[in-house]
Amino acid sequence: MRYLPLTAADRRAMMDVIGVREVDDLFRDVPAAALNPKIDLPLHKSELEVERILSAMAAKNRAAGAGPFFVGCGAYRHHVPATVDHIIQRSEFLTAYTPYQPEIAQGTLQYLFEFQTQVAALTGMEVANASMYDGSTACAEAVLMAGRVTKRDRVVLSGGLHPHYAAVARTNLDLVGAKVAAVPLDPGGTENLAALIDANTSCVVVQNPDVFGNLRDLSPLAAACREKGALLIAVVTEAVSLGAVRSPGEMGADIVAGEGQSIGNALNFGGPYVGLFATRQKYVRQMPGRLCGQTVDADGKRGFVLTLSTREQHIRRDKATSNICTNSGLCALAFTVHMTLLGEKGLRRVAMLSHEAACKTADALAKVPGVKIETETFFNEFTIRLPTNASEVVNALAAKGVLAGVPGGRLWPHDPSTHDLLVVAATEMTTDQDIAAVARALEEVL
Amino acid sequence: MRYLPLTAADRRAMMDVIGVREVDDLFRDVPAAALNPKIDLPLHKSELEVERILSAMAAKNRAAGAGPFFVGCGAYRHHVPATVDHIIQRSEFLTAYTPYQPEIAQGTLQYLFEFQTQVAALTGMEVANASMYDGSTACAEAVLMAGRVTKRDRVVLSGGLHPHYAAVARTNLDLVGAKVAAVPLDPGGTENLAALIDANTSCVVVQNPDVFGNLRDLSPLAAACREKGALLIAVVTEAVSLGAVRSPGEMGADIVAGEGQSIGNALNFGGPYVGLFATRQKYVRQMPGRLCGQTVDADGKRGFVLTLSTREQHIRRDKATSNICTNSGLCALAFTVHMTLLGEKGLRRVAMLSHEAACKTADALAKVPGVKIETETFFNEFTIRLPTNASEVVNALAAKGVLAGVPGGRLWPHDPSTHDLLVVAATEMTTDQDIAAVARALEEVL
Amino acid sequence: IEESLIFEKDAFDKTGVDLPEPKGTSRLGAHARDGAIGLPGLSEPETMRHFVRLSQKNYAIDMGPFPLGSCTMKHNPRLNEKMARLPGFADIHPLQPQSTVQGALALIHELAEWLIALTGMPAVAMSPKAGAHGELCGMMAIKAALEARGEAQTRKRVLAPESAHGTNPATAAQCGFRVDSIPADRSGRVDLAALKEKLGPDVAAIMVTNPNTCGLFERDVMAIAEAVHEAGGYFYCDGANFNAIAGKVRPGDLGVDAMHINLHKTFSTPHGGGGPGSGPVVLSEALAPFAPVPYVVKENGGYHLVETRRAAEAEGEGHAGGRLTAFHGQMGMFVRALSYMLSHGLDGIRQAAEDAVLNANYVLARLKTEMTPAFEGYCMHEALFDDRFMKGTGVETIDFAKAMIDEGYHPMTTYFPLVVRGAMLIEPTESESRQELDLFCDALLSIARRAKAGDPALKSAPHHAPRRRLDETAAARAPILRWTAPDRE
Amino acid sequence: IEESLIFEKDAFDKTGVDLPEPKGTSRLGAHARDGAIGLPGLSEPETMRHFVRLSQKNYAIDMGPFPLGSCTMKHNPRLNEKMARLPGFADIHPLQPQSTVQGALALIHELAEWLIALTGMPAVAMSPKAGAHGELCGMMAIKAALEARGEAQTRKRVLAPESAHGTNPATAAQCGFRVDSIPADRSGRVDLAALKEKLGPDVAAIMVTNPNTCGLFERDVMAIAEAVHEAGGYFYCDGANFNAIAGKVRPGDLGVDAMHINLHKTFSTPHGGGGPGSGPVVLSEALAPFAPVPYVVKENGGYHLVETRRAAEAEGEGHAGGRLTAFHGQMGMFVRALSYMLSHGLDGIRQAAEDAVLNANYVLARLKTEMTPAFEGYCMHEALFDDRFMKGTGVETIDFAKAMIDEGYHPMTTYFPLVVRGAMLIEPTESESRQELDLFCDALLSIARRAKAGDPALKSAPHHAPRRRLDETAAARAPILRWTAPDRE
Repeated sequence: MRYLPLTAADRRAMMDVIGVREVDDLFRDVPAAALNPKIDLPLHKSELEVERILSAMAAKNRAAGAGPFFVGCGAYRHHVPATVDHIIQRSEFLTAYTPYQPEIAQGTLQYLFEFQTQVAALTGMEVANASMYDGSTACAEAVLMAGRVTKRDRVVLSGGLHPHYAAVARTNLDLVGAKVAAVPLDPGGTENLAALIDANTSCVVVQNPDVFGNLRDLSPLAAACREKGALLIAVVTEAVSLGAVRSPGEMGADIVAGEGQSIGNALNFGGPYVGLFATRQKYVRQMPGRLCGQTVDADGKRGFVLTLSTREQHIRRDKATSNICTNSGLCALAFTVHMTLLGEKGLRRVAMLSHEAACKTADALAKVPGVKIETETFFNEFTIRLPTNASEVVNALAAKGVLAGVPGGRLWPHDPSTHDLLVVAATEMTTDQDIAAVARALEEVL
Repeated sequence: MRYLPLTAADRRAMMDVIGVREVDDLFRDVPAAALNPKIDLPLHKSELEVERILSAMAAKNRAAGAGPFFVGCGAYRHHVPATVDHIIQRSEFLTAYTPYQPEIAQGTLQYLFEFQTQVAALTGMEVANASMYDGSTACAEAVLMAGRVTKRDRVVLSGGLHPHYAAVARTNLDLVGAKVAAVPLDPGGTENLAALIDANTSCVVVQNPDVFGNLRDLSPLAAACREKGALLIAVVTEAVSLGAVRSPGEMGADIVAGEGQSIGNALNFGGPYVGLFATRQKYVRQMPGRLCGQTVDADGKRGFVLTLSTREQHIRRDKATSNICTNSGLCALAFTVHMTLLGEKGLRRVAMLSHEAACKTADALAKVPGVKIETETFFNEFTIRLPTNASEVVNALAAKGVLAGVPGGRLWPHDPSTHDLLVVAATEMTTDQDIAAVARALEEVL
Repeated sequence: IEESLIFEKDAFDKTGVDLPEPKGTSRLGAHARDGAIGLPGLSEPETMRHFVRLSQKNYAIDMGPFPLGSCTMKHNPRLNEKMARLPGFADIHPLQPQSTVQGALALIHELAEWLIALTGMPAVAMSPKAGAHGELCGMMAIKAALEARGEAQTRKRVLAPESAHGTNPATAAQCGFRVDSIPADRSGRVDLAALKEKLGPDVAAIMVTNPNTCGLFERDVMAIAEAVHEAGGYFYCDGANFNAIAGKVRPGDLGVDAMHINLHKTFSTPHGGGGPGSGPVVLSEALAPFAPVPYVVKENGGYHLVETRRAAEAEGEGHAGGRLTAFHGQMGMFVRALSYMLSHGLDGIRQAAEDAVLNANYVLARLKTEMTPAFEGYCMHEALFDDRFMKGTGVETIDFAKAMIDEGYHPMTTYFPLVVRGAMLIEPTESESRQELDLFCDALLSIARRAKAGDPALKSAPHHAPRRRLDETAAARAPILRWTAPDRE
Repeated sequence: IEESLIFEKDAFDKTGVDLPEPKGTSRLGAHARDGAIGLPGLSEPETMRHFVRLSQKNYAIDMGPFPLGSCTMKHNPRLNEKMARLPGFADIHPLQPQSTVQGALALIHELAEWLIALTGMPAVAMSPKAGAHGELCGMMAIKAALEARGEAQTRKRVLAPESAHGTNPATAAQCGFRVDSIPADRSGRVDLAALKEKLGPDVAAIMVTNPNTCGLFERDVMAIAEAVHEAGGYFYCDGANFNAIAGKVRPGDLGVDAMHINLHKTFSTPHGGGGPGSGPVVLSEALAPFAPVPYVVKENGGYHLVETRRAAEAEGEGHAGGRLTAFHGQMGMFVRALSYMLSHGLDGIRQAAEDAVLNANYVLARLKTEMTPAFEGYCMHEALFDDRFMKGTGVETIDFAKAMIDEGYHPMTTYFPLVVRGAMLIEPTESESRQELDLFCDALLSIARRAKAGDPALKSAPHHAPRRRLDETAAARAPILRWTAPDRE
């Protein structure tokens, strides 16, 4: 077996040193009946065979790059420079562990420090952690943290929050018995959340741009939260939007939970992604997840370490701020490398090109008979209402090689009022030909 | 421009330090009329645009992996483990220069030393150099070296030598006015080269397996060469064959010139490849190309350096053994990594699997009416005679998605006697389905 | 060369990407961001060099042994990386029509089948994003099952050994349980009698790692399972150490109700300096109905996703658990893990477990001449030592660990498990050759001898690393968690 | 950790690949190899670690400045690597039917068009495999042209400056020419008057590097070309330094007849520790008919290859040169170079040349306070210093160079060109940022000051490298060129 360095002779010699006759002597604590069961699985395969099997599976999926593509709703197809993948594949990054031995992990630690600084700047917040699993779990952790900070147990989830995010938050809140205020779906982005805040409300969770693509001014809501002692949690599922639209920090958010996938990371069918988590300095000891901090070494040189681990499970155990252990280090590195290449200048450009492509797409679709644009102000994603079931339209368009967006029925299968909605996203990768193709195909289908 | 770190402000500041007003002041030695000509080329493009342009070009080629594939004649499609590419893409190998500063190039130097040892072992010779451009130029250098060693100027080229190799040797011999003995093409591999050696013959060049796939016993020819004071140059275009068939060294060759592509390297449409060059210890100072040697450093630790550079152009100038400067370092690394993974055990297995696939292919094709197998003993490549023009057959099969081999007309366009020949190669990548497909398709076409 | 932060490179006005100039049309209106964000941009060569230089300050498996106990730092095949980057896996969107991702769904289903076969459990939840997330998934299923039995309010206590990973109590707490610890016996295993005394009608579950964090197989595991089940509780097994027994023992045969599997430990998806991981959870018959959404169903030769609880209920799947994450889990890790499994096959997986155990015992055998094993007898995949052999020398476990850095090795896990004084937990994994282990053991024996001799240089190790010992106390006292422009300080 | 040779790892019976067992059928008969070959095999983790460890003993551009004069060590974009690995380029065979490789032929044609446009020359031969191979191609074309003129036997002398790269005289000799050197004037350029004196009816060609190896533009280049042409010779230009003028000056406008272009210097295909390179040669009207086969012809919207001299003649292309290599040249490098060119565009290529010259002059300006420039005035893309500033200190150029290693830098080119005593030739290329150049200059200035002060530590540098100075004399005296098993020694 190509991955196993020991030869039969090695094993023999090592058993002699250990003083056993066969390897199963080392498994003598295992109940005999349970040892070496018959398992119905195939034997080892050559690299070539494995490649063939997996390539055949991959070939049964339609890659986004194979044609016009307008799918978003929490995962976006932006261009990632080749440099990013090269760097994250370097052995020293790819095959290192969590930087528990900082003397020989300064590479990982320094990029985490840079990542934290980038995320804080981008979200307009004071501090950020070293990443979470993804945006949805970051959002759930934010809600739990708001409970710890405010010692309240009622949560208001916006009707414009991505339904998966809402579901994950609910799952976690259910476990600790917290309550969730029911807010109806809000394709127009005009709900009045401030009115729902009561004295027991720990936080209001609102997404911007929301799942329908609406841009929202969070400032009034932030003021209302402040007044009533609740925290405002802003969710951002399209990190690139922060290159063009006002940051949650500017608008007064207390915690930002975001998905960082669209900077540096591929679509990957939903994972691995990288959760962004930023907040105010004063809440830092209530934050979940890993934090990298600056310090000095015995020679007085600047260096970085994981810090405030008294919040974490491996020290604090059942009193930890979260059970999280693994972060999304390599995806955070991809984010940081891509963001370093972009810089503010490049990020603004990607953002505005995406915005312009979305505007053009909206204009083109608006001309298709029967289509109604539902989203007034948007960044790179908007919602249209179709005269018929959007899922069926999407399937018909897929058969024509066009992946047109996310139908309401996929996100809210049990809410028929959404089933004629289609959420359409564009990025800097969207070409004029793509736009013409989707408009033409849609016209044919309708 | 993403590759250029200087900003306009940097340039300004640097010009101030230098003391010029504009950059063209630094180009003042250029005749004014020639400076800054109008050139009709496009402006810079984004990474995404370049990817799209080149991917579109790539899509116009039929990749070998896209269907049954039996093309050989000096380039072979073997499986290369993913580890190989990962290692050669490491910055430290990919972006280093020739190891002229050995203190900080031990990585390159040690693998070259390992490469030289592997090549020597494989070819059965005493020493090998650190690689040449490819097999054909290695062959030409071998011929020139034989002239230096023997001080004779007549060369016998076997009729089974790859015609490109023969042409390259001729080109180089023409330049120095050496003579080439004309030997007719030899699809059967039965020519009597010994009879052509005269007192002015510096060397006999013979390929094994030859370009038609015939395996040859070089021992009698080696004896004849020895007797008449000529050198025997053995050419190997399929390095994998050395895992299964007798090495040139065993059979008495004086110089081995080989193509190393089929170990570790992709087909690459013909380049870059890696030339193998091995010979006897006593000729080492007449060798062309770079050599890596073992030595010690100031602390007495083992280390490696480029050595015997008094043979080389940068020291010896017009008295050098060759004008070669660049070698094929990265391809040699790929060779060494792949060979390290294989080991003797793996190499023998790849070789025998390739041999078996070729035997199966020959058996299957032999059953196709009208096909005659021309090659009696072969390794992984053999020649068949078709009842019609082989180039047309190959084109017809290509249209069916089968790349069936190399037609005689491609290699010897001016020799109609070869135009019904087809050279067919198989490797461990050839599947039973591929074999069935080529046989079926051929039957349909004939 | 010391490498500055990207923020210190005077590059707030540069970019390392070329993009066409936007046309300048914006419909963002009042939502448009103005003011500087404060993000530096570097040209591509500068970016490359910055991160390559940073990388060179790291230690990694590809450089040498990484014997962190409990972390299973094994070889990460590059084939897996290549496969995960096939456009058909990397460039597909989680919300594309399911008809366009049948290969992806098939892969998830296939991986699930492998996990089921290897664990002997009837079901697996694929979406958890890491080990701790898997624990959350398992404990959530237990809670849901208790709710379905109407006992959620009465069964609030979860038992876990003191030697447990910190994630166990943290997860239990996050699910609203109270944690009660089980003592260990003298052999380093759960004290069965003590456990039985702790059991009662308020016990929801027991959380046990097996092989446990001392590197030992819980030889009473079946009795433990029986006792817990008899008391009406569930058996959660922490699968962090599954690498020792994969292919050799099926948790399903031992009475386990739920166990997470770290694909990034057992099945070699790379650790990546801290993630991403992936933590599918296998579930017993009792818990299977409480698996979270989404999951893949194979039907009529095709695959589809069940994405909501109501959809799950509609399919007659019973209760169904809530959603744990957006989308469908760590697809990129699934591809890598399946690539690993197909490559190894059952024979390779079993051999890997045996080699992992053999390597650990070899290290144990070679080191016990100078160092003190924490417990008697053979170990499983990791060898645990305590600091008795250094007693009175002033040299502590941390000094020993840092001295290893100077020898060119990553230290082992230290001070864990908590039940052993000055613990040193060495997990070589199956990826180490005998030659490498011999060099490693030689180095450790030499450090041990120096420690016993009270070599003062050990107290200040490492001496040959990108940094000397770092002041972690200062870092925590006044945390600096981001770069700030000098003029803002 | 010192890394042993693969032959020292006791692995002659292992393999790191899994392959099905061959069936055992062999028709090789007497040709079958028997006896051990002596090739060790390592498992995949061992292989990875071995080569990763070796790599860590290297210096590379991705780590820092690599200011080797004449070598143009610039940034190697990873986009190019990615493009070269597209199956449509990497996985195609040179002898596939031409109808199945139209994209590849189109790429070669497109790259040729770029080279033609940038050099202002009418033709280009694509197949040479490296710079020296390109020289061979160019000189061969010259020889063929002379033969066509019936002057091959009379014109046997080739003129080249003493400062020329060693490949120039070596190539001339390999083509059967005799080399005669041209003296330089005090400004470091070809002495035009002296050159004219050397010209005569036996001169075949002149070989001049421009910008020359002193980093200076040959300001008399057009007069040189005129004089050589008048004397009936050809002008071969060594294009190693084309990076300084690409997009700024076209050799075709200067009277050049042939010039090779190092794609691995000017157009960033990576050096790879010594290759592979690629050296297409642009040719004037006079030499174009003598270009070697094969070449690509565009016709009726498609492309085809002319692969033999007779085919070339049949196409009415005149004489045609011989074949220089099997197949069609360095396709992998062509893809990378075109990727580079498309990325830069004309504006980027021109800017790169300007930045390369600017960077070199910046280094010259900053270092001349402590070091002695070999010539007065501005330079082109590289700055040349001699060792006068260290005179009498006992410190020599080699010591200075090795001291740079301790500062974290790769040394510059030393002792070349031969015409300058203790030459130090610094080519920063356009890939260095001002910040990086400042650090670099600071380090060199500090070494220069230490040299002047006669710091003895310089004589034994490097102190902080994987190896101290290596004994090259011993290596050459009794060459050990391969590993030998101890029992065979």
